[in-house]
Amino acid sequence: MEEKKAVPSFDKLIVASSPHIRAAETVDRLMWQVIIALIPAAAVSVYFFGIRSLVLMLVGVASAVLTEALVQKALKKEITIADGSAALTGLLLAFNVPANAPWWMVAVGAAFAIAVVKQTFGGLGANFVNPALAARAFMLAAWPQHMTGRFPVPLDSITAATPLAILKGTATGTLPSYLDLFIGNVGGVLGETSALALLVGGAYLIWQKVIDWRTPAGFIGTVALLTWIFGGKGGLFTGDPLYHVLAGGLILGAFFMATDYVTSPITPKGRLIFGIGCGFITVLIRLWGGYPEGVSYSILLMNLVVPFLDRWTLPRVYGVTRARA
Amino acid sequence: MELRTFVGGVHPAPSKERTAGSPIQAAPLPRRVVIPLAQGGAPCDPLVNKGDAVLVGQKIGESKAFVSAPVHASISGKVVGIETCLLPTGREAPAVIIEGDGTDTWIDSTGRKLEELSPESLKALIREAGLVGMGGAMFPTHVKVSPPPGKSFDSVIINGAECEPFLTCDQRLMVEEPEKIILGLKAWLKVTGAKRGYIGIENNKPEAISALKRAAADEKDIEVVPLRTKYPQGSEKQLIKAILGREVPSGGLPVDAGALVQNVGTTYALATALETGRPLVERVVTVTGTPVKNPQNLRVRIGTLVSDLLSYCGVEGEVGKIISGGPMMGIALPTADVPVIKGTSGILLLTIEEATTLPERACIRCGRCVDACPIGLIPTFLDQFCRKEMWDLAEDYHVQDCIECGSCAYVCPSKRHLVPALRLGKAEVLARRRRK
Amino acid sequence: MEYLAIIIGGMFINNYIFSRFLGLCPFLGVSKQIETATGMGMAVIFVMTMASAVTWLIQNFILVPLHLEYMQTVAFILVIAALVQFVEMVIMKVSPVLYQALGIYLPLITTNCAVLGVALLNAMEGYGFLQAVVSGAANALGWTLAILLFAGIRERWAFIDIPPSMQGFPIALVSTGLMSIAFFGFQGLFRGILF
Amino acid sequence: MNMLRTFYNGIVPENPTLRLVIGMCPVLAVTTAVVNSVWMGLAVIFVLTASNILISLLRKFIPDKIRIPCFIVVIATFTTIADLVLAAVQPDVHKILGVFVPLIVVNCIILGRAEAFASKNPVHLALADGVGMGIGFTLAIMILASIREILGNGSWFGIRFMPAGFEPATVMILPPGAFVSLGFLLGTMNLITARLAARNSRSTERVPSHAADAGLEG
Repeated sequence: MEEKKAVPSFDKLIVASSPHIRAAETVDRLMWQVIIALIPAAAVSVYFFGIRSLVLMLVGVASAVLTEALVQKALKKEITIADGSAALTGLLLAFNVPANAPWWMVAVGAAFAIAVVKQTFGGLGANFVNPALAARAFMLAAWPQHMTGRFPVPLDSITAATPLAILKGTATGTLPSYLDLFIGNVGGVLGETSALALLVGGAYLIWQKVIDWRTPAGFIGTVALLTWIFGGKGGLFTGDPLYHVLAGGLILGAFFMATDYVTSPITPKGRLIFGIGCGFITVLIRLWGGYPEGVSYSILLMNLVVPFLDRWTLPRVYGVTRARA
Repeated sequence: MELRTFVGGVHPAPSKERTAGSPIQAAPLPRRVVIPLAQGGAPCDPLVNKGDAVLVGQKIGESKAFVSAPVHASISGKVVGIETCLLPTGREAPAVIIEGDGTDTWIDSTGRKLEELSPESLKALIREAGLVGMGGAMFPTHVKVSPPPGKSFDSVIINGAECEPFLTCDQRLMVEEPEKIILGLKAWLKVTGAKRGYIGIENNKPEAISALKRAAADEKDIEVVPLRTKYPQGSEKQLIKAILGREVPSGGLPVDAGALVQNVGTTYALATALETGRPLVERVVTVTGTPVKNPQNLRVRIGTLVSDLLSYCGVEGEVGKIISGGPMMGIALPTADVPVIKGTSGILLLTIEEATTLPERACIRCGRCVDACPIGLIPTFLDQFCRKEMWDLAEDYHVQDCIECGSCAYVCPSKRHLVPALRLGKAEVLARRRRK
Repeated sequence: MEYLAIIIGGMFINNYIFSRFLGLCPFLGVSKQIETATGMGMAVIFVMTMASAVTWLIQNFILVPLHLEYMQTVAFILVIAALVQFVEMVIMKVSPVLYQALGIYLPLITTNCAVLGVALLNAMEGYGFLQAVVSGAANALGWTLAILLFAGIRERWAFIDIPPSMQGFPIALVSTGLMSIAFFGFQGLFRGILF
Repeated sequence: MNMLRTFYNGIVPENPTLRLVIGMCPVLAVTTAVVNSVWMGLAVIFVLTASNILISLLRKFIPDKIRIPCFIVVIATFTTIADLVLAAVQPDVHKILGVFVPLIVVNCIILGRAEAFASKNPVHLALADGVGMGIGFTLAIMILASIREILGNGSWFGIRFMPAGFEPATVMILPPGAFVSLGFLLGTMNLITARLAARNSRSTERVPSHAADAGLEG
């Protein structure tokens, strides 16, 4: 070989295991993607319910982020509020309260979600139930007067029963039209009313491959099927599946809550079954349960089954023919 | 038509554009080579002593063990020592060090016609030529083509997938030497008695596909199979699944699926040995990466130091990693003072920024590793089990079937170091099985 | 329909763990692995069903006719203790493997307050024989469901970074609390139809 | 080993509820209001002390092989007495406590003390142990009941004292509130113990008995 040229510096060589290249995806990016996908629904909520809605969202996010920072500081852990996961929990929690909810309740709920449901178990990735939903159920049991009954009506200062409560017969009122349900011109909690805005966000997440389509498809499909079969007053197959899909928190839950990575199955088949299970329990509660809406409880209950779904839906291993233990 | 492929896998950026179009050039003859005596199977005993004069192609190391391939001098000159050296695999082994005389004098050799050779003499020729798997594994080829009793090959697959990003050495060989690849494949068919030959090539290498299709136009037993571009398409198990639709049983060998998979470089080396009678003393190496000034595919004598290659190609700026092989499964070298060996398909340099990884975070159970695993494992569970040394659970979840392809770690948004954990668990489980 | 009400009520709505606080000690103690939890669940189903039947007979054929209702607690606990002894012997004979797995937990069923609890509650509700047996089985199934779900969740604890002071009982209780919040979803189920 | 020390042992060092973490069912079930917890505590103190005394007295006469059934008969007898007395004196509380009064018979604290202490020690110590453990239990459930009643009902011993703006969190007197607040109460105990241990590390090192893991507790 020819005379050696100036040998470049090789004194900073990193010796690490393969693979030596990594995809650009990070936890932070994923979380912020979900927050971005929630912006249309948040905007619609502010439009329909006014500045009050924005205040509650900010309170939820601030409380969640602050709680995360304080707990991590107290536990002498690295403070990871920049990853967006606490902010996402706070936002989703605010989406689950009506516009006339007191701000302190949202603050306490967000703190509960982060401190009790998430950080007690070790932080991101360790909790077994969805923090926002567990906190919602906590608020519902703690202050039912603020979480049920008559909710503010969009662009108005009066309150009314939610469509699902009317549908169930536990409250009286006129059912809004499909169009109003679709664009969100109905009473309800902040984030759930506009099916359109939520579908835009959900489609964005599926397009960006942030969430698996199986969970929402299984969830919404099961609700549609079962409410069509059992939801009608005039016998089997007289239900109104479209109304059941558009009303209540189904679309919010199916796209943004049931798809929470940490608390849903890790296998594709498991996620489909998870969605179907959520749909089944939702219909059970909506038609025969003690509440007009069952989406959040259905997801919480299915969260408990996740370890088993993971076990039972292991993919087939290449070259292995016998069933796995 | 739907392109054939396998389940799972990932799509890293191919990053091949800097060398894909550059024809193979001969690297300058090295003045000094370091030829490790262990390059495939059991280590060889040296056949030369310090001070001996050697010619190119002269056998300098051999072992009595069946699972071992001989090594040959890659330059002519004088043996100046037999010393322990560091291999690109990270292990240390004794090596014959030769100072070149600059004359490049070869041993006498004559080519053979494939038709004249019986399968047995072909197998002997393969062994004498020192052929090993040149994709990186370096398993002695004469062993690989000898099926265990009661088993046989019905198909031979040439692995032209070259799914590792950056590497283009196989691609260039297929484009430039398609006839020799076909000759090599016919030799594989003859030595194994297999009926069908396939050449699997990812469809992002249309030049290679058309070149080989042309060369194989008259061969009715040989089929060129375009494959979907997806990593790790070039893994033996995934290639067999994609082309033959069969699976290698867990814990088994490709022969259990009736298939022999051969690397393009090995096939080319076999054709060379047939035509010229010369053993394996050089190979094509892709030298590339952002810090490399003139990235190219080089025909390199075995034993050439990586530092010499890098001086030849030129390096700019600070280097963060020197990788022997591709970025997905290659090995990061602690120094550039290691020789190119028979399994070195590429030398990839990364800048400090490229080589610096984000800190590891807790698993968020996103399931991307599950979707990516071409074997159907749950890498993140295995990662947890192996880190907690729960070997029974790791075995129940089939850690021993991991092919260490790195797809899981590539996609992980938490940047978890899945491969070392799984590699450890795999070694532990296999060791425990042997003890039983 | 009344049996369906007992079953759904016992398994989901008034689950012994999540809303009645019965049988917590084995719930917390034997839930480290799904396999042992399954064994314990089976044992509890068997014992609670048997105990419901036997204590109903004692209550209605001995205590009530003899006006010895105040002896209920004493009589029930002795019967249950004897029954558990018997079950232990049977399991030892039939499945040494299961016996190995449950080990010292079997005798504990005596002091599992879910067993005595179901006997006392059956008597309090004034159930008939079949109702009592169904109630015993349904509540035991609900208890088993709870411990299985808990065991599944618990297996993940080996891999997560729980703050030191929360490890052990504290995290177990917080988890159970969150599970019971989820089980609120069953409240009011089939009201007006079954109940 | 004197009476005072035995008595104190049950209240702090080996508090059955907060340190040994045994007999959890009534702890969670009856702590919806402080009043209920006090009556439950009194019932347990009575049964525990009385059975401790009787078992200590009879310890030389009870055959070893059938000692557990004998203990159970003794405990069941006193439990029945407590049940009947409470029903007569406080019928409302008796109704709220419900099945948990007769269930004292299977409470591990009682049987555990009978087996571990009363059957091996003289009467005066058994008495001190019974009262100490009973008060330890009562104090523990009163603490828990106080947390739950104040947060869940805004009152203490039924007296509403929180400011008018405070809206009680009903969930605290429901089952989830019981589990979560006891979990955090135990966690706080662990934290305090660990802090104290760190401070007195050169003297005695006392490891919290339940810090390691949730093991077998009857």
